[in-house]
This record gives sequence, C-alpha cells and structure tokens, in this order.
Amino acid sequence: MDVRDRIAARAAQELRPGEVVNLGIGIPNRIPSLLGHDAGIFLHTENGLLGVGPRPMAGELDPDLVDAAKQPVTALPGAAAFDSAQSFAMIRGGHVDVAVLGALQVSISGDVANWAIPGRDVLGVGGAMDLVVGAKRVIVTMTATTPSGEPKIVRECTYPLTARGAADVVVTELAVFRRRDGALVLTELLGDASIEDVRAATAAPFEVELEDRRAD
Amino acid sequence: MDVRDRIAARAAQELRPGEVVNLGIGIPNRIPSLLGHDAGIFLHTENGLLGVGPRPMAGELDPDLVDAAKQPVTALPGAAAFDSAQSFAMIRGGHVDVAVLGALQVSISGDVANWAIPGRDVLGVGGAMDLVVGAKRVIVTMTATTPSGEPKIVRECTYPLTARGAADVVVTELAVFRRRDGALVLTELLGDASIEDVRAATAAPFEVELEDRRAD
Amino acid sequence: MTVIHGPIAPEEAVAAIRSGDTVMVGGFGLVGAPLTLIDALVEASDADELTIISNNIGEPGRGLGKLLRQGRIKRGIASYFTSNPEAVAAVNAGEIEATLVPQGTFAEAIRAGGAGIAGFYTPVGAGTLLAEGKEERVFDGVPHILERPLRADVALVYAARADELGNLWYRGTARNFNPLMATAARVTVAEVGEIVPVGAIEPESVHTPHLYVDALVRSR
Amino acid sequence: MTVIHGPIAPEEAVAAIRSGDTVMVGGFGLVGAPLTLIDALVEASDADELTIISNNIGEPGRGLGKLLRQGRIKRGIASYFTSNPEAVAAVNAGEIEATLVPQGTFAEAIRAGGAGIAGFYTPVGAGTLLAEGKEERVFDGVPHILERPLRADVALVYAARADELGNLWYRGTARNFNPLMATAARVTVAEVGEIVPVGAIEPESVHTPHLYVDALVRSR
Repeated sequence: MDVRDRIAARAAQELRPGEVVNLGIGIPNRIPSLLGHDAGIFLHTENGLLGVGPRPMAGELDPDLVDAAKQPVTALPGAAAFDSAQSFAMIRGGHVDVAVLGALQVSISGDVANWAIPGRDVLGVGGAMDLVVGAKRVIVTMTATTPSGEPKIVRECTYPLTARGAADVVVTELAVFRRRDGALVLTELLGDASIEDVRAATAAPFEVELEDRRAD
Repeated sequence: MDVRDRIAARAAQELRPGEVVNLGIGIPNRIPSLLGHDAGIFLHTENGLLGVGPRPMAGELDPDLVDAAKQPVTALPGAAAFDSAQSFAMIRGGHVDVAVLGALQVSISGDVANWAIPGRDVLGVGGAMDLVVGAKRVIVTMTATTPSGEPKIVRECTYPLTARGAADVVVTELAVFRRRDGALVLTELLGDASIEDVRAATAAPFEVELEDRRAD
Repeated sequence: MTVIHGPIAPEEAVAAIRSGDTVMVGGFGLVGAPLTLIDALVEASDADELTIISNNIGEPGRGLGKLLRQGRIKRGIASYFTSNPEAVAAVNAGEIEATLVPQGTFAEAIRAGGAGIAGFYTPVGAGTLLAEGKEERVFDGVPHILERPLRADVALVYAARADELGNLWYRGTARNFNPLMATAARVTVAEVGEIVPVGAIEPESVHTPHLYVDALVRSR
Repeated sequence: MTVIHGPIAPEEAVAAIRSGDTVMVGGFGLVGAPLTLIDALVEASDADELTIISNNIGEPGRGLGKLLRQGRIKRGIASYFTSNPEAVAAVNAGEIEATLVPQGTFAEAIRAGGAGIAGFYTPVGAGTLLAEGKEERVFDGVPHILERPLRADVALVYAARADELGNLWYRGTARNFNPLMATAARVTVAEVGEIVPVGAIEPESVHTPHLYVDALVRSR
C-alpha cells in the first residue's frame, strides 16, 4: 500500500458514522475510496454540497457538480445544495464535525501551516483557514517529512500560519499524535515505526502516551 | 371618502410601477385595495414573502401565508418566500424601494417615532426600525393631529425614536411634505386645506415650496 | 452530525431541555411555530427558569403563552412581546425579564450565532432606546451599533416537510425564523408535518440541510 | 425594483460597466460562472481599470482569464488566484493588485455588502498574514478580526433558470457565490440557461428573489 494511502486509511478510522466530514485536496481525497459504503459518513464540500457521492461514471458527468478541487462528483440521495455563505456558515459555526486536511507544517502546539510557502504562493488560500478554525475536529494528514527529509512537525511553524492551536489529530505514515492540554502527544505507532523513528522525523520534543489500538 | 382612505390614496400615488413596497399596519394597509391591478407594484412583507396578493376568499385560507400583521394573504404568481434573515437583509440592504408606514410623531428634520409611547408599550418594535432605516424611500402616512388635537409633526419627537432623519415623504389629510436638505418642506395641499390650516396642525415652522400636482 | 432513526415522541424530544436553559422557538406568532413541541414542553417537562428566544411569546393561552402562564419563563428575548398582553403584564409586574430587539437584528443575531460570527454592526436602532448599553461606531458617516450573536441550548423549529435524514423544507411564511434557529442551538429538534423518503427533496430545494437537525417529531 | 421585459443582449448588459468600476463575477472556477457575459465584456466593452471580485480570476485564457490577458484588470479580490497561473504572474509582475481573502470571509463579506451590515467579526484569519492591517478583538477569549463588506457597481451572475420576473434558481454547485453577489451590486445582470413563465418557479424554490435582478441575458 502506498504511503499516502496508508495515512489516508488510518485517518479514515478516526471518522464515525453520522459525522459530516470535509476532505481537503491530496491525501484526504483518498479517503472516500477507502471508506466502506456503509460507513455512514456525510461528505461536505465547501463549494456548496453536503452528501457528495463518488466520481461520476464516464458519460454521467454533470458540469454543475464539482468538489472543492473542481473535480466532478455526484450527489447522493438526500444531498443538499447551498450557496457559499451558507456553506462557510456551516464551517465557521462548528457544524462540520471533521476537517481532514494536508499540511506543510504543524507545530507541537497544534498550529497549522497549510496554505502558503514564504516568499511565493501566497495568492491562494481558498477555504483552508475557515476549515481549520471552524471544524469541530481537525485531522491533519501528511508525510512525516518533506521529500528532502525535513520534519513537518516542528517547534514553531516557519511557514505562514493557517490557524493557531487547531490540529486535534495528526496522522503521518509513522504515527498518530493527539493534541492534549495544548500539545501534541504521540499516541500510536504505525506500521513498524519505533518511538525513535518518530523522534528522528520530528523537530520538537513530545510526550508519549501510547494507547491500545481499537480493534477494527 | 374616509380621511384615512384619502391619506392612503394620496400615498399610493407616490408608488411607481416595478417598485418593491412594504406596507405597515394601519393606513398603509389600505393601499392595496386602492391600487389598480395593473399598478405593477410588488408587495413585500417582512415575515418572508415578496409578491403578496389580496386577502384570500372564504374557504381559500392558507394558514402558512400571513402578512406582518398576521392576517391571511395570498401569494401572487412569481412570489418568492424566504426566511427572516433574508427578508431583513433585503430591508437593511436597501433593496426594498419604499416603506409606507404610520407614525406617532415625525420631527421637522424627518426623525420618525412610530413604535412606542413613553412609559408604556415599549415591548413591541417588530420590524419598524429596520424598515425606517433600510427602505430606500420612507413614506409616513398619518393624520395631522392626534384625536385630542395635538400636532404630530413636531420640532423634536418626544416619543421614543424609531430612526433619525428617515422620513422622505409625509402624507396627512391636509398636506404632503417632502424632506429636502434635511428638513420637511410643504409641497402640496390636499383637499381644501390652506397653508394656514397646515400651520395650525403642525408644531414646527416649515418652508413652503408648493408643486404642481402631476396629472393622474 | 446526523444520526436520525425515525421520528421520536415530542415528550422524549423536550427532555433535552433542562431548567435554566435557553430555548429558541420558531414561528412568527403562531405561524410556523412548533405547537406540538410547545405542548409537550408545557405538559411533559418540569424545566423552568427558561430563557425563551422567540419573535413573540405566543398569544394568551396559546403556544408559548401556555408556558408563560405556568411561570416557567425567566426571560424573553423577542421583537414583539406586545402580541401577548399577558407577556406584557408579566414584564411590567417584574415576573419576567424582557430584552427587546428589532426584528431584523433579532434574525441576524440568530444567524450569526449559527454562523460563528462574534458580532456585527448594523445601523438599525442606532440613536434609539434599543441602543442603550450597546457600542456605537460610525462607518461611512452613519452611526451603527455592535450586536452580538444569539445562541441557545435547544431550538424547537417547525417545517412542513422533512426527509428521513432530517433535511427540512418550509412552506410559505411558515419559514420565518425556523431555518435560522435550526443552526444556532446545541440541540435542534424539528417538528414536521410529514416525513418523506431520502431523495424525495431535491438538493436545490433543501432549506435546512440535515447536519443541523438532531431529532424529528411529527406534528399532532 | 423589478422592471424586466424579456432578456437583453449580453453586449447591451455589459454596457453598464464603466472604466474604473468594481465588478463581481460569480462562479467557483468556471462552474457557475457567467461565461456569456464575460465574453461580452471581453469582446464588446472597452471598460478598463476594473476591480474584479471573484473567487478566482478564471483560468488561463478562459473566463476572466481572457479579461486578464487584455490587461483590463487593475485589482483582484479573490480567495484563490492560484487557479490561474497567469493571474499569479500578473500579480508578481506588479501588473495587478491582489487582495487575498479566506473563502468564507469572502462569501460573508459579499453577503454583508448586500445585507446592509457594516462589519463583522470572524475568528478566521486571526493571527495570520491575512489579518495584517485588520482590527483584532477578542470575544470570549478567542481573537477575531473585523471584516468589512464587499460591494460592487455591477454583478454578473449565472443561474440555470429564471422566470420572466427575474426570480432565479441555481443548480447543484453552480450556485456558490452567485446568490450573494446578486444582492451586493448597484446593478445585477443574470445570465441564465432558460427563462420560464412567471409562476413556474414555486415561491419556496426561488433562490434569488427578483428584486435583486436588473436584467436577464440568455447563455449562448
């Protein structure tokens, strides 16, 4: 299994039936195909649809139905369409249960940087800030390090912030962290990663409170 | 013709085809039956309907269709229903062309007092303030004096204000006033009223700029 | 969150309301008011010291007027208490506290409560009795006042139609404050005239998406 | 105000736009964008020095991307310039000014512009680059920033369906910013897929009531 699929699969286990979930571009977008049909999750896309269904079959493409990545989607029975103010009212008002998103950096206190690289690419923010601030639970999915080996979990973000203290859960290919009392804590090792592996891939000290993995 | 009907009839002449009009309780509510069917006016009621039609016939009463006075109405073809936040967004945002309303007092600078009597009855404001502030044009319809003979156009309102400088036109049974450069000016005498009659029924000095009455 | 498995009894639904709670109740007068839920609150609940956010406090002995007669309302937030003379009398006798809000501000504040907006500036009410104690600020030469959002523990709303997921559709002027209140409470209970299968309300016709609705109750 | 007598030509509609104007353009990317009106603005109008308020500045050579290539955009207010690399290049070259706004704030500010709200406090963006120059204020322990409304001279929107009065109905995710922009401009022109008789859209299904719409144009 591809490393990004493994991260997506572990993040998917955080979702509970009945929850309204917004999925970001990248790793989070791999979650739908990993979820069972009976997962009971309702997908929200900030461009105005609750009840996002699978990609359309060839020949069934509807140009009026896209997701936030502007890719074609379908609407499930029971879907609701709404304007952007209503959509972000849902997000900002705390009615979206979970946002799963990618990040460039996450600080050990849960600050998230996921929209811009300093000095360039500060011209697109989209709904990133709204989602990170508004969703009841924010799950960050990312590889532990950049392609060049720099840890993405850091003491303080050096990339432009999306929001402070916003990450509730961080899932990498090595580990799951949860924010407790304002700091990310290592709660689970993934695959055959050791605590030392995680420390080596993390640019900040952290507490360890390993939990039994629930059976599922 | 009843004095209130005469006031309503004169106020109705201020309305132009295509305008969206909100009518208050009392004299303004007499306007619909005085308007021709081809007047081309669109009636808005702040409880959530644009395109208010006549009162329903007996046996056609729809409990889900009422006006702001909670009286049964009909919806004309092309009517739109909306929630209260949208309805007041229309009002506050300046999308309702005209509000015609009653008042207890209007000051010579156009301040309107139409929702409360000092010391009692300060428990119901409804949409009065929103309408007086938000409508593009505010037409006040009222008898020139109270039943006990007190003028209703005054130097300064002694009743609790609805909004400052809001009345654009005031129609009584004696006269039409228009607000120009921040002050009400007498522009038209009604019935057989003289300027002296109007002065006697008005508790503030005012300018006189009589206009030819348009033919209609 | 959406976990609705068929309608529940109104008595069960109002058990979510505890003494001291703030409760939003939809309706413009009795039009679009959740009368079955109000009756259940009157008859099957002991919760008192309630703060009621509703455009009116019912009419004498009708709708919220029943709850008023029981002496269970501590405070009302409304735009028009006057439609129930018993509410006016209760305020004047000091039996309930009254907060009067212009109707558009009332609607906007509930919307803000549901939309995560911490405050907004409106010109409505500036310079009047109803601006007392509120911050004033001039924008573009026009005085505005700062209004804060309204939120509740429980919202009781009425819709003509729901699907089995809890998507709501309102009819005519029975919509009024209901869709706003549905967004602004910890728990939203929707009383509905009918429940249709999932998919029977087209996506574009959903007025209140199901994520706002925690339970459905059928009108009696 | 509603005085619509049938659809007008797109070239006539865009004549409302003058040099130096602020123009809102609906759509999320090209979905729900009024492409016929944009083409008319590109081909049949000389207006330049425009401020464009739109979630994106089109795509390279498509939608607003055509207007960008003509050098007629002075400033863009958007949440995502990045979808058009030519817009990014134009900003970086100093050819256009860019104001980046979080998408929810962008939507809410347009709604505020149409709703007569002079400002609102949102937690979104507080403490970030995008809060620079904005007033910060803490409510209930959470930093918020004050956002001001967005308004325009002309709004160009797209709806799948209109009736002859100008009531609009949007389909699926082509709704997005269109209903908001329709409320926030001095003049609103709606490009529509079809025009149906008055009464063919039921009152509960009207998304944009006709009082917001000044002219209708058919999609080509």
